[in-house]
Amino acid sequence: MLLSTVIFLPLLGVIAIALLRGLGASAIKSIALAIGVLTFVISLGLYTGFDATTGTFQNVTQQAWIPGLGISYHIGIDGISLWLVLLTTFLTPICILAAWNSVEKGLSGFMMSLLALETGMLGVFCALDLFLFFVFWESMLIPMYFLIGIWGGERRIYATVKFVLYTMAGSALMLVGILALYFQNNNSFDLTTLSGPFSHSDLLFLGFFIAFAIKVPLFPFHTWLPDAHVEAPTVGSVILAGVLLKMGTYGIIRFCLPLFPEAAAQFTPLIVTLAVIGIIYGALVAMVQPDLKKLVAYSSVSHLGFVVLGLFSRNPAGIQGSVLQMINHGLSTGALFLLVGMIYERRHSRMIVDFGGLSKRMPIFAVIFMIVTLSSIGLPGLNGFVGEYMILLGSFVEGAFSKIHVIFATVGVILAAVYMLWMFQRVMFGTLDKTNAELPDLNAREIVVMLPILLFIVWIGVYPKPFLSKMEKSVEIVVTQVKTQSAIGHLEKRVPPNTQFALHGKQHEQHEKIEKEAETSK
Amino acid sequence: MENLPFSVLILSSIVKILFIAHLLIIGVMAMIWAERRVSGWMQDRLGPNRVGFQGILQPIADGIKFLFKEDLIPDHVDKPLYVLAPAMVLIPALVTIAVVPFGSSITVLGHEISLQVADINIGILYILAITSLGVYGVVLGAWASNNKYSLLGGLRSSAQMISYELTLGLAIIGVLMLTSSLHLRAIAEAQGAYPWHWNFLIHFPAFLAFTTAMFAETNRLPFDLAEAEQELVAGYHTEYSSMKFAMFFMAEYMHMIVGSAVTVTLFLGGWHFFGLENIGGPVWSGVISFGIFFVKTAIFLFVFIWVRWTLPRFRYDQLMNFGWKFLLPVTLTSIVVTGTLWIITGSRLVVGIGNAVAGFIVVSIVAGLLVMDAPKPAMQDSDNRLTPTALDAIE
Amino acid sequence: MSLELIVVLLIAPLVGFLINGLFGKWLKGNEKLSGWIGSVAVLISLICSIIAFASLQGGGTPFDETLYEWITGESFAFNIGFRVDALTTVMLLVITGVGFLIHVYSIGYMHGDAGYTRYFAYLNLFVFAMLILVLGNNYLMMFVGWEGVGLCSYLLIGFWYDKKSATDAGKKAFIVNRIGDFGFLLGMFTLFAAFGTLDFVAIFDAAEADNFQKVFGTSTLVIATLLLFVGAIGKSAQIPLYVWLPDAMEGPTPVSALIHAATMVTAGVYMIARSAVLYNIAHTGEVVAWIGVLTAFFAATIALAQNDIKRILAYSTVSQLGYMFLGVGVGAYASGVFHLVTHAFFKGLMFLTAGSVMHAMANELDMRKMGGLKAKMPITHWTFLVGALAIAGFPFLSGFWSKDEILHSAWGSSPLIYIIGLITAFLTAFYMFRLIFVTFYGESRVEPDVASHLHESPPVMWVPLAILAIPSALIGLLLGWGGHDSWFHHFTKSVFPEAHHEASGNVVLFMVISSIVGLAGIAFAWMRYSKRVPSTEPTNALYKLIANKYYIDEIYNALIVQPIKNGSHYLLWRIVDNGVIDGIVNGVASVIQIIGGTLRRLQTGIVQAYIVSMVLGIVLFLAYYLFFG
Amino acid sequence: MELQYYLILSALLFTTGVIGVLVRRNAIIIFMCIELMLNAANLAFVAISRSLGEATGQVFVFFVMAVAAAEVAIGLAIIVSVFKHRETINVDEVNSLKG
Amino acid sequence: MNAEQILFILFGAVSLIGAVAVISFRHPIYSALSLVVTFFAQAGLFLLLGAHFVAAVQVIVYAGAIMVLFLFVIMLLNLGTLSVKGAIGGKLKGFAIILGILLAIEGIYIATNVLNNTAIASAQPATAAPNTTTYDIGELLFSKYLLPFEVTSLILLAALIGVIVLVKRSSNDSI
Repeated sequence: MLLSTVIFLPLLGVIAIALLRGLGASAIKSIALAIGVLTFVISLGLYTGFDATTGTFQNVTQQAWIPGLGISYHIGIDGISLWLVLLTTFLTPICILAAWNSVEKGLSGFMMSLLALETGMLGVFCALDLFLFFVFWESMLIPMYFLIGIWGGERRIYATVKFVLYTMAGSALMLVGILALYFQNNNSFDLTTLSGPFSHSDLLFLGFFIAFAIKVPLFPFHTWLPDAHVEAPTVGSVILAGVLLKMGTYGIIRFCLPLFPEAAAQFTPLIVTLAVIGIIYGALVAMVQPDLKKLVAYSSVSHLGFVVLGLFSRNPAGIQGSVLQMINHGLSTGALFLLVGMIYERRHSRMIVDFGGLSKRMPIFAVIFMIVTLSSIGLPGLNGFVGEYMILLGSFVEGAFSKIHVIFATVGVILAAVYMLWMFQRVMFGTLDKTNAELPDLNAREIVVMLPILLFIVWIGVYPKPFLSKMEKSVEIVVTQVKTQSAIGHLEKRVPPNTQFALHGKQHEQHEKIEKEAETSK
Repeated sequence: MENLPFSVLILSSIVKILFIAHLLIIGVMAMIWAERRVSGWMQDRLGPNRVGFQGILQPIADGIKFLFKEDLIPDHVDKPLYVLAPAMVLIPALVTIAVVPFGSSITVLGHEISLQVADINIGILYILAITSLGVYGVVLGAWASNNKYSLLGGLRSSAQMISYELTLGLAIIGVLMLTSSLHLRAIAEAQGAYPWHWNFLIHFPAFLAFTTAMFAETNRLPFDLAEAEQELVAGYHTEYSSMKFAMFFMAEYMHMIVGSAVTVTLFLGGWHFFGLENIGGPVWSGVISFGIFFVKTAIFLFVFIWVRWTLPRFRYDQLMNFGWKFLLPVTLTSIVVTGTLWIITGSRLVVGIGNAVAGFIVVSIVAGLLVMDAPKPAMQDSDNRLTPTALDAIE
Repeated sequence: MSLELIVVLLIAPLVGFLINGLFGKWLKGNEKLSGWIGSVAVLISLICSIIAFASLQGGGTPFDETLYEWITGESFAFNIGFRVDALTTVMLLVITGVGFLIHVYSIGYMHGDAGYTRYFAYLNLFVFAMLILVLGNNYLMMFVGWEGVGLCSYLLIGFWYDKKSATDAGKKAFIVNRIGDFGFLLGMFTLFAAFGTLDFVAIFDAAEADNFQKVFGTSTLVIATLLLFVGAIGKSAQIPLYVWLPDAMEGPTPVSALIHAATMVTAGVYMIARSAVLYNIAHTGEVVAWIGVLTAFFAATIALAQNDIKRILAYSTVSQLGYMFLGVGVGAYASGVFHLVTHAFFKGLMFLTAGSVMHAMANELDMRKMGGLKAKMPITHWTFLVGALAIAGFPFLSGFWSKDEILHSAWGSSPLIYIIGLITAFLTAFYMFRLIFVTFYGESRVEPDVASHLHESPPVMWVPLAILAIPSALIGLLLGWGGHDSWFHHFTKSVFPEAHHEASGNVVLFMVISSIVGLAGIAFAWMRYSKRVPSTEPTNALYKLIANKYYIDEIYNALIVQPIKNGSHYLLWRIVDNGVIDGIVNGVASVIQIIGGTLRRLQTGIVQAYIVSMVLGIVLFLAYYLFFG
Repeated sequence: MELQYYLILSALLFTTGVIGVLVRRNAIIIFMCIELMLNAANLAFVAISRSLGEATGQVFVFFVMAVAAAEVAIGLAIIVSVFKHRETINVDEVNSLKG
Repeated sequence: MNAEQILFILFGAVSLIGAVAVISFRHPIYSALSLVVTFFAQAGLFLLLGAHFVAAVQVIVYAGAIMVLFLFVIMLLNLGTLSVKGAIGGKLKGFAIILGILLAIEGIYIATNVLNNTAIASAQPATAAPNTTTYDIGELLFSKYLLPFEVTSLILLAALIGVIVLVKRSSNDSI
């Protein structure tokens, strides 16, 4: 019930705004903000009520929806979706506050889109029914379409269409996959009852994976992202980078890995190679971008490459790191977009060459920008490091793929410093241009927008345990699902044992036990 | 009643049809006379009083004149429709009466014969269906005349009739709910002998709405915009003369009579009056009940004439406003209130009071809203339109 | 020693940072206060360090405790934990001691700068990060500090951010360091893969017991140590990643003294000394030693032809760091660390005196425009002379002891290394005294308007100089008397394993040789520069090559930086991204458009045509099902 | 009366409607023909309802009528609009959707 | 041949003739009137089938409302003055008629041959079934088909709003 409240409260806000939009701009904004904050506060109840000792779904609600087709309203969260839900509810009020003065036309529509988007995103993270998942997945496209298409920049139509078409292409494949699963699962869309092995699992895996890879976006499906980001309004970018991209990685961890472990194992080399290419490629291309938003967009490609890498390491450290990195990326890239938006509002330009020496004029901005930049680079003590470190460690130590991949991925860490610092230098340092000499520093509202994000950036960096401990058991379940299946696969394929190096005590036993079971079951 | 032998059935039906049809024709003539006389009385003048006693034969004289006048068909008209139109007006008016029970029943030669031509179980729907056809004659006649005034009159008339038909239909829903029948005889019988049981008290707002809509359906003052002399010469029948015109004319009066009869049946207790209809045994009770019915109808017809000389003609927008903004809400409210209260209390008294109160409230609200909605200035040219859309379309 | 002590030690600079950083706005009007807050914070750390040091005296057991769990999971646990042993306390004393003096010095040096509080905030943050680096009881903690000091270095080099060269230098420092960190990270991963932990003690114990996963077969530890060394190369500015350090002189001079001479750059040495066990087992010390000695020589040659005081000192630092690596590489860990300590003092001293000169000369750094400063700035001159003598290996001054120990150990490892080291020692003495003679002696070449302001620095600056001069001169004698049997060796004995190569030969003989070489260098410099003006330098090709630092920066730029930049821009972005991928996407779109364009001719716009086809369809379907289905 | 006669009648009426839709050009008449088709369907509904002895078919007739009413209202409004803009309701001439 | 059959033939013939007239008359007014005739004949057929309520509603809705609307529009647009030449035709005329005939054949085939094998045909004693009353329809409408009923009301509402919007707009940008 709590979960449903969280999911649908924003929708209530949409209705409220629709009904009360005659009250004027400030009323609309206040309602939206109130709803956003309220949703976040309620969603904190999910955190406090979350039982970290088990990794199963909690706060589950299941109600028949279209029983004739085996569709139910089935929602719940585990340690993985918990964080994404919280990230969503956390970022939305921030976005509302950030958009306080920047929307000139159609304010009520903007706020309604934003809130509707929140419902869609929350639904995606909570849905335990494939059909419901798909409904939310698609429904969230619509408000995003509006956000970019109406309140976007000059080439917004091109960007929107590209964004929607890319996503739709992916979702079409996913829909096929969902239907195939439906028929293999006794005509039920219920995720919790799904259990493999499925026939044609490799095709199904690809169907799901491509949909998610487009959303992530994984190289070479990423070209919609820079366009969408550049044309989207600030808030749109924040949501896009902060939450929407996570839906791809979330989909991988929720569907691709546990449902098709064998196929996942089979495709791991390819996918990981793409991820690593994405990491380096994104970083290199980000380096030479003249546009701040594009730069951040390409940096997202790079960062999300890390996440995918961690996911396909298929071990607890890597996956936990990936989940944490999803949150981190949401925070730091979201913050970057907010900051870019803030100077855009002042200067109406996002071109790096138009800036320089801003730190003299805007010291508070500079400090915040610095911290966020460093978080994005992955400086220890800030959040980015913890996630990246765990991903790389997990992939390296007992990853399911060669160490060469990890070595190249680590090069991405160097490149991150290159492009971020270069950008920072060009924007913040140097001589102050005349045109920028009068830019005001951040006002109280903007500082309030940024402070919570900074808090979490530091918190996760210094003391990530609360975050890790809640997701630990759920990640373990995913890993077990992956391992169980692929262990059997390994057994059949007689893979030489040295590919499974570095299994530590307990896990090693577990592994053996699984193999034994597999043998006896034969 | 049901088990009449076939021959008796046929025979009695023929008799009834002849009786009622003639009664109707005679009634029309009587009405024509009465109207002119009453008009005269109301306007403090004499009216026709030369032909026969007090001019009572005046309608016959008029009829003869119409019959013998040349049957003129203008060149520019669409001939088939031009000829057909008067009939299409007259026939619906004529056949409506078939389902109206004009008395209880009469026992002749041991056979109990109900005083009703056709006793069908969806009588009220029949009436609505036939009533809705009346507009065809008007519209087609207007169009066939190929005359601007006629066409405008026809359009006005059709718009008006469609609008008020809605009210007409909705107003009786309450009655139907309480009676649980579409059967006219059942409705009449359900009301019982005493006026305080009659539907017009229980459904007072609906009754008023129904009556008003009935006025509109007959195209009579104050709803005679389709033939408003000052604006449209004579409206849809401008091009008609002689017997064809007479048919239009008769149809209007028949509408009045039938409408009154239906009103009496639905709302005014039909042939009931303090149990008078039951005295006098099987034969006479039938006659008396018919008499009661006849008198009630006549009184109601007098109201028609009375209203005609009391109220001025509506402006077109007023007409539409009145229909859509007053009558419709009132009837809809009446339905809701009736249904709700009937289900909850099952008491006719409560339903009656509730209806009255609700009707009053609705009227007040709507009136308030209309007053607030900036009263229109005195009639201007732009107000003299069919409907805003219609005229735009024609331009 | 208790956890509380360590926490206070660690937190004090952080508190200083927070006060200066967050409330800097309100401290602006009162810059002295801000400076003293920073200094006191470090002083507290210094006091704590001394307490910690004292408690280790007389065979106290090393302190090793966990503060809290940081990144933990089922199969891994990384904690915030501290280890304080002899090596740590030595580092602590150097960091907090030199750090404190430099803080005090900065109060005067930075006087009137717009970013005064920011400066102290950064400096305190640096001390905090450096303390984490040396206090950590595992590699991850070390890495945290490692990155932290890198950040502070970046911030402080680019402290005057409106100067493009400064921010460029800061960026370069950070990125080059990152390349090193890349190695460090991978080294850490390898270690974790092998040992399942990153705790020093656990790793060393397991390594000694040969009880670990052979991730890369028998060469596991070799790979791990070499990767770690890559980190050290980056941080400690060795070949080929030394290029950032000379540029780093763009920062304020005290920063150069603290970070780029005394502490941060020695982190690599500390790391190898800390991992001595691993290097011993893996036998990778030789690589370290060779890189070290080559760097030492290479940097020294560059220093010969520079005219910028701070750059000379920078290359000298690189060179001396090479010595330290040479030391730890040949297994003389204690000697390497000892050189680290002495170098911290005398090089810190020299940088500060250079700062003093700059202060007086209105930020002039080119020594060709100086000369004869001795008269105007006696204290500066004398203290600098002490430092220069120390580095030149003048007998019984501190550099003499530490350098000699290293060279002595090198002989045991490889005579070739020894010889190169010896040549480097000669070069060191030569370029240092070239600096002294050109700057402080001879006739003044100072420009007149600067000359009128020429003055000795205020006490807040020269007092630290004087204080620093004392240990620079004497610390070698105090701690290093007795060569390999000195107090320092005994104190750090518990930390380091036995070296492979026993130093052989007569210690005294080596000392004599070193002294002679050092004195020869001084003499040679005196001959060449006591009279001559440096503008009449030779202009042959070799000199040009050296003066231009072997064109290394240019080569890097041409071979690495530009290709990456242009490749990213033109190949990756313009061609691959916009051309190929978007081309495919748009191509698919246009194909569909063409198909649609063809098909749309079917759309006649006439409703009935559509309906006819619809009805035709119905008829055919029905026919099929009724008659053929 | 046998069911099939009603159905045949219904089929014939429907076909008449179809032909009308196909051959007439006046949008209003096309509309009328659609009404005709709907009515043919209604006839089939009622006939089958009668034959099965239950009222469901008539309920559907009710729905069909409601939809037809809605459709006519909208359709005629569109026709009026079209006429105002293009001075014709000849479907051959209203071909803005031509590809 | 009993009365019912006679009436069936009568009403059927009228409705068919009316239908053909709809598509044959060149002038829309006559088409509309023919359609009204067809509707009446159908109402008669409904009565024959014992569906009194539907018959009445058929007249009220189709004849009384829908066709009046048609007439209204025809007059409003005053299509009489428009050319009625070529009102029937186009290139597809012949083809369309052939198609129609094929469709009719198929329909008749279904009615005569196919339905014999279905449940409808097996429930043959058609005339034996009692007349369905208004009550029955109401009962079904408000229980089993409540949701469709409500949806229908929504459709009507939507149509209402749609018409208002259409008309409102065109009255604003009057040409």
